[in-house]
Amino acid sequence: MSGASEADMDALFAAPPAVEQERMAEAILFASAEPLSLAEITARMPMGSDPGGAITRLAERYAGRGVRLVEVAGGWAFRTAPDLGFLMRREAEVTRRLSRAAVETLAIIAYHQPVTRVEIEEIRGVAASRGTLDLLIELDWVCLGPRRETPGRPATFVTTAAFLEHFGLPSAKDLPGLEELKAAGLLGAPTEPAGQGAPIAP
Amino acid sequence: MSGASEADMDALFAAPPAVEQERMAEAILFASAEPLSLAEITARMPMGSDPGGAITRLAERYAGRGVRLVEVAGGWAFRTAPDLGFLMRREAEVTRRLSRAAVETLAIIAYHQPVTRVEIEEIRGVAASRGTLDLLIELDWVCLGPRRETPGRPATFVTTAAFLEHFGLPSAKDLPGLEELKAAGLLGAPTEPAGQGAPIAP
Amino acid sequence: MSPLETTDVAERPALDPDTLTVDVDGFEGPLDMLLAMARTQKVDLRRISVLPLAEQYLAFVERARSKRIELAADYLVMAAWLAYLKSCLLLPAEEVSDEPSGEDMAARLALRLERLDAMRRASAELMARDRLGQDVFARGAPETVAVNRQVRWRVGLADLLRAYTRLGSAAHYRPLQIERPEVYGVEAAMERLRAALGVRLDWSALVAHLPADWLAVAERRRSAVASGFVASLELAKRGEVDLRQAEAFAPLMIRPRRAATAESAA
Repeated sequence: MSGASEADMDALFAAPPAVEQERMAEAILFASAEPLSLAEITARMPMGSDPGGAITRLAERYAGRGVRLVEVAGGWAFRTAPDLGFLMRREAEVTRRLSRAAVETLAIIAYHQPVTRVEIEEIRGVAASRGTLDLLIELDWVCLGPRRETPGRPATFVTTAAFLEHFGLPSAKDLPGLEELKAAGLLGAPTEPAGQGAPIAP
Repeated sequence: MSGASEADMDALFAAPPAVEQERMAEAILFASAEPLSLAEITARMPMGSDPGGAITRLAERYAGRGVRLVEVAGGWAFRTAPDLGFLMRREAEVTRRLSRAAVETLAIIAYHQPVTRVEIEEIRGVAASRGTLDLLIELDWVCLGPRRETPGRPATFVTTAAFLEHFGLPSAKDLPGLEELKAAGLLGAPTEPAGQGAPIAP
Repeated sequence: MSPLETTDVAERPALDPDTLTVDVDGFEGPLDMLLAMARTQKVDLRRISVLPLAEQYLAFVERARSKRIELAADYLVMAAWLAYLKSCLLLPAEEVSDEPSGEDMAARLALRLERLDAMRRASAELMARDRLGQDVFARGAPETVAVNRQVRWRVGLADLLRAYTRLGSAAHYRPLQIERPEVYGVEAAMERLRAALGVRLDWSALVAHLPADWLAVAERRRSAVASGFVASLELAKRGEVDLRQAEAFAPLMIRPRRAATAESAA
């Protein structure tokens, strides 16, 4: 009697077969416009499921299709294949053209984060224009990070999840060429002892 | 001569292979916010394509999957398989923006805490709506502080630990100074100096 | 090409090394211009020769001056620094010096140019990525039926600060408090007089024993003098001090009573 009831319980909580899990992950991910983390997918699937395995199989299934499963901003999302972008572009919202200053500032924040305004100016060799950081914050690509624990405790800037999502990056560690730049010593701590290097900005 | 030129034209406008057409229809339907009629899909695909065939093959490919291609009132659309609808129901996070009144009230409490309701109204120049403070309390960003030891002993409001966590602040003392942010070009045009305009509170 | 393309490196302002005609407006500051000049050396930035670079820049500034073209201050600051660097590179290095050597400064400048160049290339690479809403697209019709609706409020520190500065007077606001005038207490004055007179025997002016920081400000002075006066009367009543005033409005003099006893005993 008690054995049968245990078997019933097992059946009740048994994870669905792998094929079914794949369908479930597919439905959950297809339904969302934003990337979903593995934890979020796990929370929505029946207990005992293996969402990691389901995602791997799904990504393989969609490889080369018009829609692909990609890892982005700390999660997974279905996205149209890049080579077909021209078909959808007519529906794309026209985005503001970013100034060179804005693009460079964004790159510096992305590669050096967390980075202070003074450090950004030091790298670019010009004073940060009013509005450049404001625009990047407005676009939700950049936000305030933790204060730097140095005299004056200056505010730092970091990139956001929306930045990763927009540029199709799984995480900030996946920025192109990050390792090479690090190896070349171009991303480390500020290289100039104060007052000894070339002038930074007026 | 004219035959060769015609062949060239044919090659130029040759429809992509069937597999490619299927990928295109897949991407177009995936990215569309509305169901698309056959005519609309045709208009988006390269000349000479056979969207009808592509859709038939797509519908077959998705049969039995977690997502299906279905014909609805307005045309064709991807839809989650009906048996997996229960998975969608938990997908439950919406992002909302706080009202201007709420953000301002929160800012005042953050910078002036502990602060009474009357003081908040004085700074904002309008009577606080009941819902605004209630919402901030419900969000657990604001709570009641010590009573002010003045006649009537009015209640004060202070920010909570959850507030610090949401805004990524180690403590309330870490709120950026206004001068500092102005210097960083973060706050746009300078505001008018205080105490020169019309009286605020009635 | 997406509609949001950024200025490509190739589109950057032209710089003719022979004529030194430079469109200053096209450059984002002196470092940017130095980088463009460094490129004309056609070598890896790692192997750049800083001395000819400094000379090229100084020649440009000289030329601009002769043509009466006004250069922004930061271009001139850079020129001054490069002139200094040049002198350090040309003069024999001092044996012992706390100053960084010309070679050190040149190496740091080269590193800065390399770093700026690296960030230029990184930003171009970033912008060339397949971007959401331009090259790749998300599901157009999300099917999320929210039942257990969890609201995530989209508000950040920047929103908070913007809101705060919108409130023009907020930064200067102080809660209304009825300010009590500052009062120097009679008790405090008595303590102070007792302590001061404990080491004296002769007559002295009462005000001389009152705290200087209270006498400095008008309102505080009034309170200190009044309390000092009341305290002196109280001490006189208790038989601890003698008071004396030569005439109306003359300074009130005070001495300890034991001085009087000593005097009469003598």
